[in-house]
Amino acid sequence: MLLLLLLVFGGIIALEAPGLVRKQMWGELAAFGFLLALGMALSMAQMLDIPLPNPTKGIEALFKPMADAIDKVLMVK
Amino acid sequence: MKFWKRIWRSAARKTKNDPAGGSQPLSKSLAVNLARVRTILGENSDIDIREFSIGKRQQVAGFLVLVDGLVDKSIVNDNILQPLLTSARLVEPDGFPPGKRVFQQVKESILAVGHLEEVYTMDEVLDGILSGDTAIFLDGNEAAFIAGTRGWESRGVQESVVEMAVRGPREGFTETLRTNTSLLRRKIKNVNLRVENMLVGKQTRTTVCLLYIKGIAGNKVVEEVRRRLEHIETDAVLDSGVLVEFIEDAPFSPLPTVYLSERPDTVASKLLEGRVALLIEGSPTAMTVPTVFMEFMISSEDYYSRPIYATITRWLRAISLLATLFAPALYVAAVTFHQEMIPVELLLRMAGAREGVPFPAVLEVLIMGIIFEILREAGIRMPRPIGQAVSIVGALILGEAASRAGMVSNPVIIVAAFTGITLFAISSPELSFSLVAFRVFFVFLAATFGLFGIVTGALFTLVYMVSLRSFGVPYLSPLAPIILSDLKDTLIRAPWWAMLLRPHFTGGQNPARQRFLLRPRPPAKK
Amino acid sequence: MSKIGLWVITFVLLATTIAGCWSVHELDTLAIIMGTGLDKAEDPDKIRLVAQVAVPAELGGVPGEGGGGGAKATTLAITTGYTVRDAAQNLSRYFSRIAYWPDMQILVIGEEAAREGISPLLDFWNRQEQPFRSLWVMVAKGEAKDIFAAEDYLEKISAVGIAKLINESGQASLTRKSRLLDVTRDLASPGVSPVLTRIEAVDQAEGKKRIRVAGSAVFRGDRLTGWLDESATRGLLWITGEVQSGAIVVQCPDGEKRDVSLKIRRAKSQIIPEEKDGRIAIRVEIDVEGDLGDQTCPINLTTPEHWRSLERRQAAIIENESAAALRLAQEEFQTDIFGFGATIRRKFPREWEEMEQSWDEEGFPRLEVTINVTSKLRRPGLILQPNRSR
Amino acid sequence: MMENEQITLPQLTFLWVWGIVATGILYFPTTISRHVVEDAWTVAVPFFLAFGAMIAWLHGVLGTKFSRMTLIGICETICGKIIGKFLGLILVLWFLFVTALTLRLVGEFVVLTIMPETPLIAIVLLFMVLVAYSVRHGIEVIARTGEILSPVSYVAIAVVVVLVAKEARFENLLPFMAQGWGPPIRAALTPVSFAATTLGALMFTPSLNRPRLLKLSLVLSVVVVSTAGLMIESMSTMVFGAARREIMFLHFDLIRLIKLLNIHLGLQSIFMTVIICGSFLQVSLFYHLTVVGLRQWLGLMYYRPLVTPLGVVIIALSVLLFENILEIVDFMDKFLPAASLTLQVGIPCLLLLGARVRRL
Repeated sequence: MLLLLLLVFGGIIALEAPGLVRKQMWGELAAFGFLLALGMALSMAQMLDIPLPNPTKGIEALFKPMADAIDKVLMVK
Repeated sequence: MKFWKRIWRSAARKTKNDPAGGSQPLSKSLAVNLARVRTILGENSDIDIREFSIGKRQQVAGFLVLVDGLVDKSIVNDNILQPLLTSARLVEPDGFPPGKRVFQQVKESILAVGHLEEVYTMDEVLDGILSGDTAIFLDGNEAAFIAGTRGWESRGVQESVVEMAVRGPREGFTETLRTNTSLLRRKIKNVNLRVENMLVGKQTRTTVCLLYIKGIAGNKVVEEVRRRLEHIETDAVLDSGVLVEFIEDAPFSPLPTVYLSERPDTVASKLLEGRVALLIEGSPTAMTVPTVFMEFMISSEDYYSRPIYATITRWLRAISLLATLFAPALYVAAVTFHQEMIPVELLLRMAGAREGVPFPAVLEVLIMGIIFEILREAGIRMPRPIGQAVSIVGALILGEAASRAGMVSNPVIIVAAFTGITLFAISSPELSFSLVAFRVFFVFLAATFGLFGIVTGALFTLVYMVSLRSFGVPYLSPLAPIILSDLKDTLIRAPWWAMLLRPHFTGGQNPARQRFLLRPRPPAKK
Repeated sequence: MSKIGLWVITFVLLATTIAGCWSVHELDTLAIIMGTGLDKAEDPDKIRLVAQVAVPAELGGVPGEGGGGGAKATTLAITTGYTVRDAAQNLSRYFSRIAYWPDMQILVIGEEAAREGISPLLDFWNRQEQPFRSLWVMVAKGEAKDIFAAEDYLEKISAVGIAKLINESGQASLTRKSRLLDVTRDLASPGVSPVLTRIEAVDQAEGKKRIRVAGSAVFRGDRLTGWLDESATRGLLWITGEVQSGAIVVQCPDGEKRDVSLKIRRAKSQIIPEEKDGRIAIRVEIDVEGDLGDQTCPINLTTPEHWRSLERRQAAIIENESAAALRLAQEEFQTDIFGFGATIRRKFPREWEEMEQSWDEEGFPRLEVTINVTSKLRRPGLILQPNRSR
Repeated sequence: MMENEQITLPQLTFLWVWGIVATGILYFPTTISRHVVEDAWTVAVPFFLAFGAMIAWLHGVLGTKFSRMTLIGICETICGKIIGKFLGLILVLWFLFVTALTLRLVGEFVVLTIMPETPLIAIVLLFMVLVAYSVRHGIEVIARTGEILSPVSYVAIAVVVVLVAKEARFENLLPFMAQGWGPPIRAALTPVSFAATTLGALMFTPSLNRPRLLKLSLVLSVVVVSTAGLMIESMSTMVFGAARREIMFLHFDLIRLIKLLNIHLGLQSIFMTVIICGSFLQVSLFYHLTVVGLRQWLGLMYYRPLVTPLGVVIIALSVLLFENILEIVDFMDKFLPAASLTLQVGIPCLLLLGARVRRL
């Protein structure tokens, strides 16, 4: 499975990177690399069952006061 | 990429054949010209070089060159050789001093052919004679005549075998370019119908005719077609199928992006819609561009039969299209994933039929599909009497016996036969055969992801089709982007008097097709 | 542009490699279940599940071979489990094939199991992703197992026969047609109690067991409390306006003991909650249209007096039937099978809130219900009077 | 520099209809049932319509005011480099989140209803390859695909509603407003928070062929959605009555009821097809917004190279975001409105205010 994942990432790099290098789009290449690394890290972590911080929990914590306020205003239990 | 290009270039340099100074201008001396013609044309048995001399005292030497079999012998004998050898003697002796005047004289009062032009390079001479014209050289001139003497044995105008129709004209294109252009000229008697000739193919020098109606066809498209034709540098273009591959927008596309037709009426209507037609010498198939997907779903007959009937047939074709694409895939998905799609009674029957069949449903469908395609191919390539036997034997043996032996289940045979039949209900052969690839694609997806796979596969195909363009025109127009006025000629066929506008993308710069309110009405009662 | 090839390859590769055919079930790996019965098992905590499974090889395939031949088209499997799901899972102890539920036609619940509550038995079917909601749900007199032992007259698969039977007798207003959807909806709605079809297996000629539709089963909450016979069932249907067709037999107006049957053409009802002396009462307006079906008395019924008297008799029968059903529900079962509570809730939501707590115990039994029947006869059929008439 | 693309206003409208409602058809009835049963239809018409249209109008105003630039550009113009960048980043991340959320919603639906034994990741992966393919082709292709799919899908949904009408009982809609105004408004917030994603349309205002009509187009899509919602919500209540509280995918369940000519005819497959087509457009749309926004934010020339790696991130996120479907419904019901309204209504309001103050 891990091998397959690496294969996929290898495929993506092989597909995209040469074109970027040829056209000398270094900025794009950097962004591409960064995003791909991020994606790779995330998916690897998931595959290896490494716990990751969940963005949903963050959003929930951040907006909890507001959500509660809405419920209060509209008088829903 | 670069590497391959370099290799190709060096190879191309080596094999570049120079036709012995073909592009050089002609010489003033007859002997030099004759020698050059001889070296270039060499020892061809079908090349005739006839030397002669004209004038009262036969003071002017000359020769003519022609390709036997391409020329109309009677024109050459009666209208060229006869006047040159006999009538030329009647001209005043001083009418024939060597030099320019002879040339003028011969052109003006001796050669009795309709098409006559002066050419100045050996290339033009060769192009001329190889197309069936006769080249006439006279001493002391750096020009030669090309006299129109084309005429060869050819097939008469017959009905197209590929595109049959019940209603509508019975004529189809032939292999003769001139006949073909004349067929179109006869339909569109308008000076704005432009016919441009181009020569394509380094070895074959095939004439390609570019036709369009000036004022309706977009200049950009015409320019683009011309550019793409000029771009071609290849040995041979033997048929329109070859040319298509050189000018297509999406060369790897399984879908055809150039419309092919053998029917002059179809091509004429395309021209009137503002499209550009290409005719190629030696091929009875004309190409029209830009092409949209909908054209393949439409048969020329639709325009000649009653609108409602035409609409119904178009719907039938659309249904056949969907059926031939999705039926096997849906069968696989339904049988292996979503049995609840099948009504109970049928499900029980199908379960009974599948009982004891050794292969999974996917394999069954694929095998039957392949067998069907093989049968079709065998039926086409075989001589007609055998072909029929092939299909009967194939259908009987494979269908009946296989199911009796329990190798495939009955429903699969039905599905395979159904997809096969629906494939033929689509009017365009190009499209219908390219659909087979999609069908297999969908079957694979159905076998792995069921209905979800089919839907994603269909969306994939749809996105691909939407992204295609043919000479700048979106392939799925007028459905996406929606052009309301063009919808009158898609899944419905509006009456002729209601189709007021030409297609937006091809005839957009001169949209009005006809006057408004042409609908026939009974005379008003006073 | 030529990248399309790459995309397609990715697509197909992905599809074929990652999807190791998880949800694939070839048809010949399925055991198609046509009907299910649920009973209480010997172990009081357990449920006994009876599944009628179709034997596809006996049901078609190549025509002319097999089919008939005396072999049975279905087979029964009986398992037990703590929940329906558990019992269903246990089927794989008996079958080499995967149980396939979506084409199930009927769900029969045994009497005893129904008395202990049907909600836990229905949960499984509602939770599945397949189309179950138009499944017929019914209560069997005795055990559900016995139902599947009976044979249908025509259908090879008795479950299919029962499904058709219920549809037919429901049409004739002999029972309450109850689909899973209706039952779930009634169970979820405050102020309505479900009523289900009731069937039983009876001995018929040649020593064979046959299925008979026998009135309806009345529930209180989700527990079975009693039965309604055919006429009380029709009384219920009159009030809820579900009568579709059927025959009413009335006495001939000539005073002798002869019968006239009337064909029900159309019936509708309106349940109107009203405030009456500070209390909420219900008025039921039943509107019936009928035709003259046949007559056994030799008089001319098409005279205006006789015609009107027939209409009155029709109304009286309907009133009696509805009143009987009402009495049964209010006094004997104390459960609101008519949905009066729900109509009150719609019109008087605030008052309902107070009544809701003790509706079945107090509110409904004491509810004042008036039934008004408007009865019309439209046509005498194609003859006006019998040829022996005076 | 935008890639030279042009989309027309009908196309934009179609796109946003799906952008708001594609997965919503499945999940909105569920979240709505948490608060109201009989009055569910009022959620669609007065409340969703009013709030949604107001928000769409607000976004339209902002968009037409700065029709030459994208949302990121607007942020930077109004708030200056640093704050603008910060706001831009928040918006890009928000749309990244929304993309992952919608992707997850589709995946959950497919797993729950038609492919119960297939792992979510397989479904999401296949779907994402498809979406990435279309996003690489650009907004124009997505818009055109939407144009061709939308009429078919509308007809399919309408047919379903008509076919199920036989089961409908009008009295299930009563009593009217027994719980007062609070619950329906509260229930409307989830759909409204999806309607608020019209903010994303500002990511590609420069490629509109007539940017002046942006407002109209966005409001129109909200109107279309609300009419569809009215049909679906009222029909679900009329058919299921109080039982709708218990049901996960109400609309899907409606279709399970239809028995035409006494067979099931595979109508649920048709419905599923419509949902997948619609959510394909929705995910493509949000994905495209995110990619284009990110390109803007990074100041790059082309967005195409960003598509595949971002796709990987989105797939990973969509799996990571929620543990189970209950969390999803809970989140959509409670926290999504708060977050969405703060970000997608609060920020544009601030921007408009800033523009007024700085006299831009």
